[in-house]
Amino acid sequence: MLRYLTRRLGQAVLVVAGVVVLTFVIMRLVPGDPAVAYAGPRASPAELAAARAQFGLDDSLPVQLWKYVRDLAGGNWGVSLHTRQPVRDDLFQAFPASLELVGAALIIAIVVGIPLGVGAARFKGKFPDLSIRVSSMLAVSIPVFWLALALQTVFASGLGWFPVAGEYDSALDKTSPLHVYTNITAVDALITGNWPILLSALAHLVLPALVIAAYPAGVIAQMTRASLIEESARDHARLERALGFGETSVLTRFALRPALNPVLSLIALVFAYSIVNGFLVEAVFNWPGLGRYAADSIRSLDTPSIAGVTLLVAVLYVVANLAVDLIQGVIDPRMRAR
Amino acid sequence: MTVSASPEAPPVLRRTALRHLAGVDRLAMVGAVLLALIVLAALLAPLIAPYPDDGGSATHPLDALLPPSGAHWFGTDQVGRDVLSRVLYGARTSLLIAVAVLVISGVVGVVLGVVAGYAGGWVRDVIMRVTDVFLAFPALLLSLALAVVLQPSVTTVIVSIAVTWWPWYTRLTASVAASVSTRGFVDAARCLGVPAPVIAIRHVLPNSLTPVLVQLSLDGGGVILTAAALSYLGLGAHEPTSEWGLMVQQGQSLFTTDWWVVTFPGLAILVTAFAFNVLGEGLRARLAR
Amino acid sequence: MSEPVVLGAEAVTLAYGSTAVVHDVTLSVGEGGTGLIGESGSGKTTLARALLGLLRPRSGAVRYGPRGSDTADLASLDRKGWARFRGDVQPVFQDGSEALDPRMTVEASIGEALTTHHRMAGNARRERVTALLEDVGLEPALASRRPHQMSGGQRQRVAIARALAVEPRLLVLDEPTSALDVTVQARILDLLERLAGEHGLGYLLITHNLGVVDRLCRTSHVMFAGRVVESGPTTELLTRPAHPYTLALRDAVPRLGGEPPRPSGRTEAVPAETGCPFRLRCPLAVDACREEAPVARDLRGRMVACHRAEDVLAANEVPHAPRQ
Amino acid sequence: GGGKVRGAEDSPQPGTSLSAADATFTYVPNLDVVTDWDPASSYSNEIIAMENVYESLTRYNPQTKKAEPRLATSWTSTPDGKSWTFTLRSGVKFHTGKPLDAAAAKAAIERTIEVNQGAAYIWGAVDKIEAKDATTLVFTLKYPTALDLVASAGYASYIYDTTATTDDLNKWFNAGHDAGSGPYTIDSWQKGQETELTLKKFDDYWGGWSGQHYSKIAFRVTPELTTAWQLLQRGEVSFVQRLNSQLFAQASTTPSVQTSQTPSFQNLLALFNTQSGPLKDVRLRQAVQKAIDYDGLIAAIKGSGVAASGLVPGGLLGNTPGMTPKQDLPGAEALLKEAGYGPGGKQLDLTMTYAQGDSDQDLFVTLLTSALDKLNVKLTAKPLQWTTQWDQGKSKDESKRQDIFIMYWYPDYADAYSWFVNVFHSAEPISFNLSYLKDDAIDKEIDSLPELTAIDQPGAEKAYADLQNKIINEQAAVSALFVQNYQRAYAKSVEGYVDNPAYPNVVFVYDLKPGA
Amino acid sequence: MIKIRNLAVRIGDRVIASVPELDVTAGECVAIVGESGSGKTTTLLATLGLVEGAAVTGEITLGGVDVLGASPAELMSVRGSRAALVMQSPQAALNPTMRLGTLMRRALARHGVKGDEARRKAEDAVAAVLLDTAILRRYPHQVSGGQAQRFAIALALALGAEVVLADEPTSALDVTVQAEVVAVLRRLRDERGLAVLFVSHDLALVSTIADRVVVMKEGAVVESGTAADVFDRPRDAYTRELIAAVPRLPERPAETAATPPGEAGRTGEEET
Ligand SMILES: Nc1ncnc2c1ncn2[C@@H]1O[C@H](COP(=O)(O)OP(=O)(O)OP(=O)(O)O)[C@@H](O)[C@H]1O
Ligand SMILES: Nc1ncnc2c1ncn2[C@@H]1O[C@H](COP(=O)(O)OP(=O)(O)OP(=O)(O)O)[C@@H](O)[C@H]1O
Ligand SMILES: [Mg+2]
Ligand SMILES: [Mg+2]
Repeated sequence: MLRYLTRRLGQAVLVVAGVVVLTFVIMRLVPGDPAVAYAGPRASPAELAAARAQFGLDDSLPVQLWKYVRDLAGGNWGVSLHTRQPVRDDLFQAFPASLELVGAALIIAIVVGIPLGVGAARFKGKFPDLSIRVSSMLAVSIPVFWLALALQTVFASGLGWFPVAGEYDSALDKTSPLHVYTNITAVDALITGNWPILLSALAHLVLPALVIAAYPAGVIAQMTRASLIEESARDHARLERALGFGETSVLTRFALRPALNPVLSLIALVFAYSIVNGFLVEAVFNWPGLGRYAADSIRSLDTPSIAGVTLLVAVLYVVANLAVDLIQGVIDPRMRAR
Repeated sequence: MTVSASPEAPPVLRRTALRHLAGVDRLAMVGAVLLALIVLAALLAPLIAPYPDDGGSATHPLDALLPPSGAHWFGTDQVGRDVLSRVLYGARTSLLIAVAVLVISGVVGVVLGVVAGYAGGWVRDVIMRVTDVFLAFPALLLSLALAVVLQPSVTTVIVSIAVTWWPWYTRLTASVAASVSTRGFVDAARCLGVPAPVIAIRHVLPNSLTPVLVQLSLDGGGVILTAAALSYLGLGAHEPTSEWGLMVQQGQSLFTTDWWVVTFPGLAILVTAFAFNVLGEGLRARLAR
Repeated sequence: MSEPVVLGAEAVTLAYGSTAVVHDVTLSVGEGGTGLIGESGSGKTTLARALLGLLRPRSGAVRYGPRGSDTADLASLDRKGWARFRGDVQPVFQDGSEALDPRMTVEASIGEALTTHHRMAGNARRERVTALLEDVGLEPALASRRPHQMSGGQRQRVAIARALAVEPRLLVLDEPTSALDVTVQARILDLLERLAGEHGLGYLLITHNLGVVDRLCRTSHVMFAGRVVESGPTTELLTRPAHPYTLALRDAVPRLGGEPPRPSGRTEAVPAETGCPFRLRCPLAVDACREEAPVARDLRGRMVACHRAEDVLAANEVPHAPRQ
Repeated sequence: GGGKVRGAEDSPQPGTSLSAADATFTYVPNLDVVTDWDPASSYSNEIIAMENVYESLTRYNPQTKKAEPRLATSWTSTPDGKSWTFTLRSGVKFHTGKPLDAAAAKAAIERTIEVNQGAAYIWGAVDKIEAKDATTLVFTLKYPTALDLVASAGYASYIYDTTATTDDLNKWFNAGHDAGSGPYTIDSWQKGQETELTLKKFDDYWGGWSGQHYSKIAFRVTPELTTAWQLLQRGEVSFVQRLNSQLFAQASTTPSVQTSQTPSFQNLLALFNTQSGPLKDVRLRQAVQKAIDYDGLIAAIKGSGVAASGLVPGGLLGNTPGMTPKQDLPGAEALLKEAGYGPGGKQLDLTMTYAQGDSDQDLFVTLLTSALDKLNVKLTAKPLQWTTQWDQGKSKDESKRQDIFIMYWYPDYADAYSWFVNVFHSAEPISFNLSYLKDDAIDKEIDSLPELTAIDQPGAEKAYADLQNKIINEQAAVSALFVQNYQRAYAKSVEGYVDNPAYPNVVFVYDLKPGA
Repeated sequence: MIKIRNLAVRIGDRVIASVPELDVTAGECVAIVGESGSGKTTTLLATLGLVEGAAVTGEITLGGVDVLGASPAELMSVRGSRAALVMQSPQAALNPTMRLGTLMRRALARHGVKGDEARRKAEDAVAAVLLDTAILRRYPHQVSGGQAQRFAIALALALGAEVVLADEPTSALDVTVQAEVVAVLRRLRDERGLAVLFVSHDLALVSTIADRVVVMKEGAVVESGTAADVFDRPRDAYTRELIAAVPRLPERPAETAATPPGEAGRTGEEET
């Protein structure tokens, strides 16, 4: 297990290094002179030169890359051109909200997707299976931005069940101020026992989280189903049936655990994917996350910010994968033996 | 003295993904039929679109935002174009993008994958690590970054999605090719003295293709969604090209007032992606058997 | 026929990744059949792959050449050398459906060998394919079939025909019949025996079926946990084993109408890491077996790696082996 | 305990409820509010907050078309228009607690002039400022100008406490501090948050808080128009800056919502690159001008704008009737043919930049690309954030500049001069003259405008007409596409709202009454 | 224990297994032999009511329960408690994510045995197949094939099964390990009267341990009878072919005199 882990860790580090290089390359491709953008339209030549020096644009490319890597490692992710704040601070500011949204979405997706997958596998070929397959495939096929508009129109402004937009009711800041630890509103409200804000945050979370959850719930259900069907056709499932266990027991108490492995890998994948999918949804729901920051960065050709967002999500992907490897080790003893 | 053939041939992988159609389930058939209809609609768009010019550069601002009616089944958009015609023409763009992305990334991915899988050793390690790096960028993210660098256009969409798409096929092909490479017939070919590149092309490649073909059909929906998302963000197709994502983006603020402008292109994306997904899933299930 | 050739392993150690699965094995294949037996996973296939030049030894060498001194290390062969080697040594693998490209017709599969080695094409090639198929007892009509359209026995015959197409001098047969039904097995073995005789081929026959080696091989090697533990004339080996593993193997094989096989000892143990790898299973193990790995030594016409080989031999002279 | 508390530091204790007097006015902008907090250089969207935090000497009244008292209670000028004396309101305090007197006002304006960014050019005529006494401020001008109008400008006209800090004032401002005298002061500012900014009442405001006023203003950034509309409909917000015409139509029939539509001083310009790229050829510029479907555009934007006649919107001196352009595709085709392009000729490739997220501009892009497509002209239109679009336009590398630049223009104070001096007067480096027009004769005529306006109105009128003919017809440097109508929607409970087009998008919240 | 009459398993119109008559009584060891695909496994699974995707007709009685007529609940209670299954590939037949003890505990609980009694039964059963109880704390990948097979038998014992249905229980094992598993089965048969119905294609093995033999070919029974009858007086041509194909070994010295090198195997040459 330890060796396996160190090897995976080594690979992860390599991938992150590659991600950094690739990000750097893309950044250099972006048209427009970041120094001009930063120094402002009326900058004097001297100010411009200073900006150029600050961005290290005078060095050769390898030197720039080296400095870039060094700065990243030192926690300096550059200064955003459009917010004029350090990119790292911007990301710290925006990321928790995105994490909150995607975290909630993934929880929904898992809580919904896995049981649906189990149900479909249980009734393979019958009506419940067919309807679950069709609906999960619809969930996977629906464009999120469109779903966001539809749900918002129907459930927020139409039926009025949920708030239209926002992260929580900011009027509550005055009546029950929130102490911030993690910057994730719902979590902070929960750990400080701030019920009004927690309720408000959860109510605001429902719709956007549902929208983002659609895709992962669909793929998780599909994968769970396929994996379970495969697992339940294995020899051990036959033995379990021969021991007198019913079909449902075989699926849920025996086959599910070994079947979860591919589902877990999938969750790591859809995690990063959902963050980016969230970019499309955050605008509709006014969610103050990475999505808006990324959109603004892209529309203002803000290279340091684009690089920062790209890097953050890519690193998250790598981390999520590592985490899944660990969980898989816990769930499946064969992994530990590797 | 001959040994008689066994009563039934063992279930081995057949030649192409298409052959799998014979055995896929009804749901997948629905997908195949839907997809065929969409392809047909795309091909025949100039003939079946009620206002073919509206699929291109015609505008009729005075007829803007007419609700669905006999004359305009799907209503008209902000500049008075027939939404049905644009949806039909949009199928061309979307399918063009899907096919181009899948072909480009499929070819690149499969070639690299076969090399990695068959060569093994450090060649495989290098290719797989590079692949991992690209995989770490969710398709939309890298496409976003790239689409900023390149001018927004259909070509940009194709290039930027393909850049993020190939690693999947490399990964898949590499693992299949690696396992194919350990199979007896590859060893046998090596023992016959067949040169390595010939083995890779003649034996490993054809035997590694089926899962990739299935994955390709499964991914058609993903490409269409990503392309739509890029266009939706203003980084993809642009006027006067008919593109579903672009149509949704432009009509977005009309969702509550003139629903048809957004709803029909959105449904078109949904149905097409659904068709791809259903078909691909059916093929995959068939392959797993 | 030209001068006889030998193919041999010299102190070969083989590994997958960092784990060695074959340790320091020496054996050679020449005229007549050579048997290689041993339990599943003991490294037989791995060794065969090394002998075929498909796997590079981690240490030691695979040597090949005319009988005598001027054999060459495979690692040092140039292109021409490889071509000659490939023309001389051909494999037949365990599973015919594995050994044939599922997408190729029989004609294409056999034809590939003909094209590669004899630059045959067109009609000449087709005729040769027909002849080869007849040679292995198949109807020429099968030429247009693909593997999945044939039975296991037919496939195995096609694989043999393909090997013969090269006109090799040595065959490496890795469990050529174990995937087949017993009735088919017998026919394939007959065929191999006949062909080897007709073409004057040397072969290495890998199997875990003692009956088969006994029938087809003059000398045999017994492997356990990646090591050759005993080698010598086959009949000698099977009638009077000198290694406890060979003995256990022989005694555990059920015989038609015979006694139920007797368990020999503690069978669940995995091979030992230190000392004699067999000692955890060995009913005769003594302290020495734990402390020191036995090296192969010559004992009454065979090589055996066991501290207690003499005792095994002695015990085996009487009807029932004593147990501890 | 522990943890940072979100929101303002002086929050009431948990559990206390809001009284009716604590009414909050929630403004929904569609872009981030603040990019620059420095009142000297601020020249962007933050005006919607700034005008409630800072005050200028005068304020323009669109009804009377005159400047009205604000910090200045009265003013006089000499007949030659070159000397202006303002009498300041006494007893006014900055939010810093210091008194606002003539010396402070002089210091503020002088700093703004010195910083010379944003709209600082408005003070271009000023030669000298003197603080005669605590309430008397005298300006000496280099040439005659309507300084009362200048002082009412939306940007660069703020009077602020230049002594607010001993450190770098600009840095201090941009950390989220203010030093204004207006009715509201910064409560909390969190860039990137949904509620980016909240303002709270300034207790010592000279106007007093005796009547009914909103005590807080929250700015809730909502990029999506439909989302904004739904928020308003649900009563969660008070005022939506921008809707599209469809939503506006829906709003005007929704009982819980009020609407207001006002013709603005803001028009949409398409600026053609006269210096580099294919449009260097005047025939091609004219062809593009003729390809634009002006009537179609007006129809498509459905009431959110009216046809433009020349560069100057109605209601301003310089507006010239009879200059409304018409689409002329055959004419465009003929011009293209002449230049070797058009159907059957070479394909002409043009690039265009415009502002992200403006549905009216989207419509224009759709119409123009479609029309040009028929003429074998391929237009690549790229939506960008304003600053990015602007930076590209200003690029020193001419090859990086666009062929067509789309932007709204409105005067910094109610005077047409701004269109000409900023947009069509040659300038180095490039600022807003994004058609890159460089014509000495035009420059000279523009330079004569302020004086003419101050002393010879008919002459000014003629000069404006002549200039517009030159710039639009002869040089084909620009097409004025339409004049915007401000379409606002706000909650029924908001009382007393009047749109003031001289201050685009600004709501003077102090003037409103929170209703039921 | 097992009584089969006129069993036919069909997929479409194809009969993949048909068995006119087959009985297994307590303490008896019955073997099904035949070529690959002849329907051996199918017959075995049909006995437990575990065939999927095929139509099963006829009459099967398992421990007194009519398998084809029983409700799912009845079937589930027969499985495990009266009849147990041992499968071909030892590790694959055990859930990879579960300790052997957990599987045992759950299986016992399924049939109503819990707590101390369950632990005692588990330990007894494990001991009865000559395994250390430590094995209960292992995962399948941590045990050898022979151990896994014996554990499968222990499962049957712990549940009190009277008959074990074994599908090529030793074909994946080394002959030395096979001997071990076979010995355990034989001992349990002798000591406890356990009935065994097993599938094999190793005729030699069958000949040494089976009381009765059923020979199948292409889905049909071609011959059945006592082991002695079938091996000594095969009536069917296919059976004869099977027997002839069994490779012969040089006999052990105790049984025959040493044969000269190279000649030993030729004694049993089949007639072709
Ligand atoms: N490609 C491989 N990578 C890693 N380990 C392998 C590989 N192939 C075989 N092994 C391991 O090497 C050892 C020897 O395997 P090998 O196939 O040579 O055994 P064998 O004697 O041929 O067995 P069998 O009788 O089952 O064919 C086994 O422990 C096996 O698990
Ligand atoms: N679920 C199924 N679907 C289709 N065909 C099946 C199914 N199960 C078994 N068969 C077919 O039924 C026949 C008998 O199969 P069975 O597994 O009983 O044979 P077997 O005698 O056990 O063979 P082996 O010795 O290879 O295990 C075979 O031809 C097999 O292909
Ligand atoms: Mg092997
Ligand atoms: Mg079977």
